Amino acid sequence: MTGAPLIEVEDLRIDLDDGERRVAAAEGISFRIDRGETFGLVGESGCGKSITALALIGLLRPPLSIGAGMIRFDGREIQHLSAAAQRDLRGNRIAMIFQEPMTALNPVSPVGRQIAEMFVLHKGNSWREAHQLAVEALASVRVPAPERRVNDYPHQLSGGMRQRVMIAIALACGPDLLIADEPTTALDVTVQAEIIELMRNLCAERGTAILMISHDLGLVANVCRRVAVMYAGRIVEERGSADIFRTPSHPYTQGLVDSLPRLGSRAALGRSRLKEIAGVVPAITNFPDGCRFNPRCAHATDICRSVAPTADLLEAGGLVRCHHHA
Amino acid sequence: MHEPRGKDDLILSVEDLAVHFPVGGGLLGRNRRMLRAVDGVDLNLKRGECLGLVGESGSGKSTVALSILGLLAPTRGRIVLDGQVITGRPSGDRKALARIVQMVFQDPYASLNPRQTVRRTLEDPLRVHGVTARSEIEDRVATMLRHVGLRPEQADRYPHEFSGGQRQRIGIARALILNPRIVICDEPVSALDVSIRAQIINLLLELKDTLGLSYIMISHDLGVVEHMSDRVAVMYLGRIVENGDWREIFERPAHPYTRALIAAIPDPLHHAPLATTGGDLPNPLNPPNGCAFSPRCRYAEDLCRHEPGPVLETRPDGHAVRCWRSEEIAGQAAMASGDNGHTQA
Amino acid sequence: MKLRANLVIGGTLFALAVLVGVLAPWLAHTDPVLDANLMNAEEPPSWTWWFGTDDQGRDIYSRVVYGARVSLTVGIVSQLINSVIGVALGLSAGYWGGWWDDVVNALTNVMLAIPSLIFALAIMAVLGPGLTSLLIALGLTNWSFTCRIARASALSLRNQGYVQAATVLGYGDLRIMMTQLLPNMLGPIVVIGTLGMGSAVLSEAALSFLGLGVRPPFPSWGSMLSDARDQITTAPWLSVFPGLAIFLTVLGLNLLGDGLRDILDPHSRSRRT
Amino acid sequence: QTPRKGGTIRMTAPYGSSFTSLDIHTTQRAQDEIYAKALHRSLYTWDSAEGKPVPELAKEVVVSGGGLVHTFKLRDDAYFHDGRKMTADDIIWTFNRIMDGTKAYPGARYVRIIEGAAAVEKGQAKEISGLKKIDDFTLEMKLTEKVDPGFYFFTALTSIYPADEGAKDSFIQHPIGLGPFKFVEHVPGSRIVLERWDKFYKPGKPYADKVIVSIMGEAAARDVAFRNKEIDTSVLGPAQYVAYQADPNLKGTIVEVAEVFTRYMGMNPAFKPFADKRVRQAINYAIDSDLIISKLVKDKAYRATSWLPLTSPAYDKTMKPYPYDPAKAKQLLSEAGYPQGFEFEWTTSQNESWGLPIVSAVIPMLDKVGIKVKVKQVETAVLAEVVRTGDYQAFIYSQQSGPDPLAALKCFHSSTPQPACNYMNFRNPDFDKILDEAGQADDSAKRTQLLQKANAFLYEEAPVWFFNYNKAVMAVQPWLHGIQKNPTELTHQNTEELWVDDTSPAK
Amino acid sequence: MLSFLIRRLLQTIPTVLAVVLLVFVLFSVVPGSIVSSMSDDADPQVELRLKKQLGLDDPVHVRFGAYIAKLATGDFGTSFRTREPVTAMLAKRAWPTLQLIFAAMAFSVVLGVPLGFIAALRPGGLVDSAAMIVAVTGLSIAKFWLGLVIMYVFALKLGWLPSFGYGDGGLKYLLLPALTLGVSPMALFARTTRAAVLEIMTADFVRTARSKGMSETRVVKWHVMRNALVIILTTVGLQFGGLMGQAVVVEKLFSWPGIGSLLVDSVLQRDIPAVQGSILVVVLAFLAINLLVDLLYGVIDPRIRYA
Ligand SMILES: Nc1ncnc2c1ncn2[C@@H]1O[C@H](COP(=O)(O)OP(=O)(O)OP(=O)(O)O)[C@@H](O)[C@H]1O
Ligand SMILES: Nc1ncnc2c1ncn2[C@@H]1O[C@H](COP(=O)(O)OP(=O)(O)OP(=O)(O)O)[C@@H](O)[C@H]1O
Ligand SMILES: [Mg+2]
Ligand SMILES: [Mg+2]
Repeated sequence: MTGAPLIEVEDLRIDLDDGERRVAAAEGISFRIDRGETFGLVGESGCGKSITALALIGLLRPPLSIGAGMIRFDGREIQHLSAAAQRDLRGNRIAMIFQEPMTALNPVSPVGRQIAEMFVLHKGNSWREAHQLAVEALASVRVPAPERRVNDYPHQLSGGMRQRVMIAIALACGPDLLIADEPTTALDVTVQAEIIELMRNLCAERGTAILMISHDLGLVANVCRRVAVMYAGRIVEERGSADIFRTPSHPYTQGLVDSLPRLGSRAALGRSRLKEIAGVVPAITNFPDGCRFNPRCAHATDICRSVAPTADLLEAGGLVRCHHHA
Repeated sequence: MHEPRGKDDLILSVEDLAVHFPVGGGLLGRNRRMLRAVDGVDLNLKRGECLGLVGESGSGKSTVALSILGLLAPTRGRIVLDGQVITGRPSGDRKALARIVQMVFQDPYASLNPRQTVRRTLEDPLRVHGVTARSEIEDRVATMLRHVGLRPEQADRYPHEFSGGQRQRIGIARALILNPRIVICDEPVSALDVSIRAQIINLLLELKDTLGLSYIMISHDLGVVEHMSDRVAVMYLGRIVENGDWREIFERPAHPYTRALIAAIPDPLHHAPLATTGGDLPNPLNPPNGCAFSPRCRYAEDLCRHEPGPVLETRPDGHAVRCWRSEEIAGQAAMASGDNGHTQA
Repeated sequence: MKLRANLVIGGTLFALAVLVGVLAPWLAHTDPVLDANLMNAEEPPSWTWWFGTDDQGRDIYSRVVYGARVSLTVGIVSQLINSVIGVALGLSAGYWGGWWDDVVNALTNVMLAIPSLIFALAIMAVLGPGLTSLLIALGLTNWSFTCRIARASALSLRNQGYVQAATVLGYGDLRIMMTQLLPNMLGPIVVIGTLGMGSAVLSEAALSFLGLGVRPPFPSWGSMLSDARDQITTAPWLSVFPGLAIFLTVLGLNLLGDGLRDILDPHSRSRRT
Repeated sequence: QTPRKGGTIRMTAPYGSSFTSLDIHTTQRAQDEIYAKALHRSLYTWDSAEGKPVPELAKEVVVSGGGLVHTFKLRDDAYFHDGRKMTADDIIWTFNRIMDGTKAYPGARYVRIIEGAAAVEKGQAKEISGLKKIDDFTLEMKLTEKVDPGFYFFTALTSIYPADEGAKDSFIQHPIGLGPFKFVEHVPGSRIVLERWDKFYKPGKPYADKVIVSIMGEAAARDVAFRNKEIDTSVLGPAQYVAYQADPNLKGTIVEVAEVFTRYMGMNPAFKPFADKRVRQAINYAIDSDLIISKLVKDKAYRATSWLPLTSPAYDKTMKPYPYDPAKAKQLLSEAGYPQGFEFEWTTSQNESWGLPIVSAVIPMLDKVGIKVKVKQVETAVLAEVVRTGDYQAFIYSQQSGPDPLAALKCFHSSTPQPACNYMNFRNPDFDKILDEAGQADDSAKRTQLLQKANAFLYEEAPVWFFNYNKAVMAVQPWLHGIQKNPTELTHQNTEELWVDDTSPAK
Repeated sequence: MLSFLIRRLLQTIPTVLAVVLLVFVLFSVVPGSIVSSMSDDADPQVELRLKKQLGLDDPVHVRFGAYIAKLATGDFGTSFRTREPVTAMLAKRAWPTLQLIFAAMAFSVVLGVPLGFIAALRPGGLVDSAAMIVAVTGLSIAKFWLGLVIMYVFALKLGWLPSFGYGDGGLKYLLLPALTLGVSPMALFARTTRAAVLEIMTADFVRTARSKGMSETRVVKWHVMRNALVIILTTVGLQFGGLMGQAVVVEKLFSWPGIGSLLVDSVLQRDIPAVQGSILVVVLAFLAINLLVDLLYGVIDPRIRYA
C-alpha cells in the first residue's frame, strides 16, 4: 500500500445553487496528500478553501454540492460509499477542526461528553468507558486537571482550551487525516503558537496527515511540507513550502508574498511602499473568463482573458496555473 | 533618531489612565466586581507620529482608544489632547473632540450604516459640525473621496455595493472628513482580504504624510505594526509593559512578553517550531499576583510572582520596560542572538 | 431570493382587506347602519344580499365591507401605538443603558406580567366601550415584546462600528438613535408589528365577546361575530362572513409576518454551512 | 300522572357567569333567586296560578287597624336546615338585619314599608318598632301605608334566616334556609348543588332528591347543553325561540309566559326636546314597534300599550298602542318646533332583548323623521347607575311593572325620588291625584278603574317610548314536570312542585 | 441555586408593587359609584355611610397605603358584590384556572413541539407545509368562535364529551375548554420549535457533530434537542401570560369557574376589590411560573447555571 496517496482529489467541482442557477464555487481542484504528510491550502476569504475541505469530509449541505470530480480516500471513492459507510469514515478516519472554537462546541453539553461521543460512535465503547477515555484524551492535549475539566461546559473554557478540546475530539479515534480549517485565526498569536505546535506534534506522533487551511501564508509555510494557493475557486499554484516563498511562480502568489509587511523586513530593508495587488477579488457569481486573476494581473495578455490556463508542472517540482509562468 | 523634541510637539498625552468596568451582579448590585480593563496607562503621541499599540486580546487596547475618543469615562487619570484636558468634561463636548480625534474601525462591514449612502455618511458629519453651504459640502466630500482613491460618482451608492477594501476606504474618508489631527486605527486591515491589505496600509501612510496626521495604530499583526509605527507600546492585562522606538522594540525587545509575542510569529522562510509560552491567558477579573505575566513567563522567579508588580522604568533612550529582570534577560538574549529573536521553548 | 409564497399570499390578503376598508363607500351596497329594514331581516345569502342580511335587516356584505374600516383601524392604529411606545422605550433604554434601562426593564416586566387581554379588559372597563377606548386599551397593552426586541437590537447595534463612528463624529444622541439605530432595527419590529396587528384584530373580537368592544352602530368584524354567536345554527351566514373576514385578515397578517421575517430578520436566514 | 319521587333536577341560571352571593339578602339579581327558591322561603310566595302573592310561612293573616296592621299566624312546622323550628323571632331578626343601614341590603326597600324600619336603617333605633312578637307563632306587623304586604315580602330578598345563625361568617359559605332543598355545595362560577330537605313542611314534597343549578351565561352554550340533554331547563332568546319552534323535536319543550316587565326608552325631561309631550309622542309614533317585535324580537314579547303589563290586574284590554305613523310623528315634531328633527344620545347596555339590538333597529326609523341618535353603550351596572342618577338624555331599560299595579305606577308619582324608581323624574300633579285616590280606594273595582285611568294618563303623557312587555320563554325537557308559569320571573320556580320522570338521563 | 431563587424572588417584588399600583390607580378613576354595584336604590344617606365605612372618601394615596398594608397580611379586601373576603373567592377560583391552563399547556406542548420538530426535519416537505398551515390557521381564529365550533362538534354532533360543567367527572369536563384554549399556543409552539430547530441546525456545533460521523437522528437527539429546548422554554414561559388572558374568554364560554370568569364578572360589575385581587393573582401566577421556567433554564442551559 505504500506509495498510494492517502487522499486523492481529482478535478473536483463544487456547485452552488443560489436558487436561480448553479455556479461553480470551486472547480478543477486536484491534489493528493500522502500518509503522514502535511499539506496546506491558502488563499483569501471566499476562495473556496472551506468548501473544499467540507467536500472531503462529506459535509457539503445544500445549496452546495459536488458537481464533478472524484475524491479517493485510501483507495476508495468516497462519493460512492453508502451514507453509513461515509459516516464510518467521518470522525473515525478523517477528522476536522473548525475555525471558531467558540461556536463549534455544543454550549449545553459538557466537553467530556462531546469527546466521549467519538468513542461511543466509532469504537463501540459504553458511555462509562468513553468517559474515562475522554479524560485521557484531554490529558493528551495537555489540558491541566483533565478529570475536573471533562465536566466543564465550553463557556467555562478559554478559547485556547476550547481549541484543545476540538483537537482532542478530532484525534480521539486516531484518524488518518486531520483537516484543520483555520484552527487559530480566532486566537491570539501566543496561543496560536501553542495550538499549532500541539497539533503538529500530536499528528507527527500518530502519523496523521494534516490538511491545514489558512489565509496566513507564513503559518501554512511553517507547518506544511507542501502548499497549494487558491484563488477564486481554483488552485493556482502548488509547491513545496520552502520554495513557494522564495520563488513564487504565479503572479498572484508573487503579489501576496510581496504585498505583506513581514516582520523584520523594515529593519533589514527600510520602509518602502508595499507592493499592491490592484483591484478586488471577483464575486463568485461573476468570475472573469480565462484566467480568473487576469483583471488584477500586471502581466495579463489576450490569452489570459479568454483561455483558462491548465496546471503546468514546474521543473523545480510543483504545479502552477498560469500562461506566463516563469 | 530619537532626539528630544519640544513639549509642544505632544499632541496627545495620556497620564495614569484607568478604566474599570463593573461586571456581574444584578439589580441589587450584589457580587458586582471591578474589571480593570485599563489600569494606569501612560502614553504620549507627537505630531505626525504613528504610535503602534500591540498586545493580547483583552489587554485593553480598544479601551484606551475609546477613552481617548471620549466614548468611555475613565475611572482615573488624565488625557490631554492638543493642549486641552478632555477628561472630566461633560459629554456635550463630543463635537469639539470630534474635530481633533477620529477613528477607523476594524470591520468595514459593520462600520458603515447599511441604510445610508456614502454621500450621507460623509455629508452628515459636516452638517452636524455646522458646515451648511451645499457647494462646500459637495466639494469636501468629493475631495475626500478622491483622497482615499474612490470616484465621487460612487458617492450615491450604498455600502453593500462596495468591496471590503473600498468600504474601508469609505471608513477612512469618514474619519478624515472633519480634518482631525489624530486618527486611531483599531485593527484597520485585519478584516480585509489578504491581497487588499497592502492597498489600505499604503493609503494610510500616504494620508499621514499629505495631511500631517498622527496615528494610533492598534493591531495584532506585528508585521503591520512594524511597518507603520514610529513608536510601539506593548500592553498586557491593562498595563503598558514595554514602550519605545519601533526599532528598539523589534530588534531588542526587553520584556519577556514582547519577546514571546515576536517569537510566536511564524516566519515563512524560517521553519522553526513556534515559540510557546505555556500557561493560559490570565483572567482579567482575577489578575495574578505580582507581575501579571509571571505565570506564563519562562524567566519568572519568586520575586516576580510575589512582589507587587514591577513599575515601568524608562531608560535614557526612551525605551521603557515593566519587568524586574529585564537587564538579565537582555544579557541572555544577547548571548543567544542571531536567531532573529526566535526563542526555543 | 425567491419570492416566498407566504409573503405573496399574506401580502395580498392584507392588501385586499385594506383596500376593501378604504373603498368601503364604493364597494358597499347600502349604508351599514341606517339601511336597516326589518322587513328584510335574516335573509340568507342571495343575489340581492350577497352575504345575507342580519336580524335587523342590514346587508351583511356592506357591514363586512365597512367593518374592515373599524377592525383594521383597531389593528393598525393600536399596533402603531404599541410599536411607537415599544421602540421609543426599548431603543432609548438599550442605547442609554443605566438607570433608564432599569426603569424601562421594570416597566416591561410589569407589562409582561399582566396578560394583555386582561389589561385591555381593565382599561376598557375604566374608559367604557368604544373605538377610542379600544385603541387606547389595545395600544397600551402590547408593547412589551417590541420594547424587548428594540432594546436588544439597540444593545447590539450600539457596538456596531457605524454607531460608534457616529458618536465619534459628534452626532447627538437623538440623531444617532433616529438615523443610525432605528433604520437598522426596523426589520424585526415590522415583523412583530405585523403579527401584533393580527392579534389586535383578534383581541377586538374577544373584547366584543366579553361585552367591551367597539361602540355601535359602527360595525366591526369582532362585534358582528360576537353578536351572531347565538344564531350560529339558525342563521350561520351572520357569523360566517365576519368570521371569515377576521380569519383571512389575521391569516394574511400572520403569513405576511412570517414572510417578512424570512426577509428582514437575519436570525432566521440560513447561515453558511 | 303521579309525581315520581327521587331524581335530579338540573336547572340553569342564565343571567351571567356566576351567582352574586350565597347571602341572598345582598343580591337582587334574578340569577340568584333561582337557587334561592329552592333554598329559602319568605313570608309570602307568588302563586302563579292565582296571579298574586299568598302567605307561605303564615297559615293565616288577619288585617286590622284600617288595613295597616297585619297579624300573622305562623306555621309551626317549618324547620330550618339545621333542624331548628322557625318562630316569630326569626322573622323579626331577619327584617332587622335587612334594615342594617351599614350594609345597604337591597331588600330594605320592601321592609321600609313596616313602621319604624326606616329609623333602624338610619341608625336611630335598634329594632323595628312595627314588628311585634305576640307569641312564638304569632307576629304583628304595622305598616306605614295601606298596601298588601304580600307584594313586598314574596321575593327572596326578604328570605327568612335563622336568627343569629345568619350573622355568622360561616353562613355565607353554607347558607341555611327554610326551603325544600338544603345546601350541599357551591362551585363559584359553575353551580350550586342542593339536596332534599326531609323536614320540609309540605307533606310529600319535594319530589326530587337533588337540585343542581348550573350557571350558563352563554346562550349558544346553553343551547348545545340543552340539545345534548345535559340540562333540564334553558331560557331562550329570540333566535333560539324561533329555532326551537321550528324544530319538531324541541317545539314541545317551550313554555311561555307574559312577565311583568315593561321595556321602554326613558326620556329625560331636562333635555329640551323631550320636555315637550309632542316630541315624546312623536317618538312613539315614529317607531314601528310591531315590526321590531315580530322581526327582531321574533315575537318573544308583547306589544306595550302603556306602562302596566298584560298580566297586571289593572291592564286595560281595550287600550290600543300607539300606531306606527311617521307622518304623524313628523307633524308633531314640527308643531313642537323641530321640523328638522334633533339629535340625542341614547344610553344602552348590550342586552340582546331590550338593549343594543333594539336601539340599532330604532335608529333608522327615527332617522326617517329626522331624529339622529348617538349611541352610548355601557355595561349593565353602569346603566343602572346612569338611570338612577338621571345622567342621560335617553336610555333603554327593562323595568319591573308588576305584579302590584299600584306599586308599579307609584314609580311615576312626584313623591318618588328619581333614584328609587322614578327614573324619568316624572312629575305631574294630575297623575299624582289619580294615583293617590287609587291608593285610598277600598273597593277593588274602583281601585282598578283608577289605576287604569292613571295608566291611560301615562299613555297620553308618553314619558317613555312604550316598547314591549317581556314574553319569557323557557325550554323544558319533557321529563321535567310541574313547571309554574311565573310571570314575575319564569326561572323562579318553586322547586318542591317540580319532579322528573324516569326518562331523565340524570335519573 | 438558592441564592438565585432568593434574588429572583426579590426582583419580583417591585414588579408586583408596580402592578398593584397600576391596577389601583386605574380603578380609582373608574366611573360609576361603587355602591351601585351593591344596591339599586340605597338611601343616599346609606350610600354616604357605606362609602365612609369602605374608606372610599379618603384620598387615593391613603387608600393605597391601607390597601398595601392589608395586602401584606394576605388580605385582599372584601368584595363589594358578594360581601365575601376576596381571598376566599380567589382561593376557590384558582384551582380550576390552574387546571385549565396547565391542561391547555400540556396539550399544546405535547402536540406543538413534536409537530415543530417533525416539520423542521424536512423543511419545505409535505409534513412541514401541513404543519405550518395548521399552525397559522390555529393562530388566526377568534377564540370564542373556535370554542363554539368545538362545542358543537365534540359535544353535540359527536356526543363524546359534555359541553360544559366542572368537576365531578374530572377530566372529561376539562378536555373541550383545554382544547379550545390550547389551539393557538399549540400553533405557536409548533412554529417556534420549527424555527428554533432550523436555526440550531445551522449552528457550527451541529456541523461539528456531523463531522464526528453522527447520523442525523443522533445529531438531533444528542445536540439539537436540548438547545432547542432553551428557546422553546422561553416561549412556553411567556405563553402562560397569553393563556391566562385567553382563559377569560374560554372560561366565560364554557362556564368554567375560574379566575377569568370571576374577573370579567367583577370588571363588568365594578367590583373593584375582586378585580384587583384577580389581576394580582394572575400576575403572581405568571411570575411564579416564570420563576419556575428560569429555574428550569438553569437545569437545561449550563451557561445560565453558572452565570
Ligand atoms: N452555505 C453557503 N451558501 C452560499 N454560498 C456559500 C455557502 N458556503 C460557502 N459559500 C460560498 O462559497 C465560496 C467559498 O466559500 P468558502 O467558505 O470555501 O471560502 P473560504 O476560502 O473558506 O473563505 P474564508 O477564508 O473566509 O473561510 C464563497 O464565495 C462563499 O460565499
Ligand atoms: N463595556 C465593557 N464592560 C465590561 N468589560 C469590558 C467592556 N469593554 C471591554 N471590557 C473588558 O475590558 C478588557 C479590555 O478590553 P479591550 O476591548 O480594550 O481589549 P483589546 O485589547 O482591544 O482586545 P482585542 O484585541 O480583542 O480587541 C477585556 O477583558 C474586556 O472584556
Ligand atoms: Mg473558510
Ligand atoms: Mg480591541
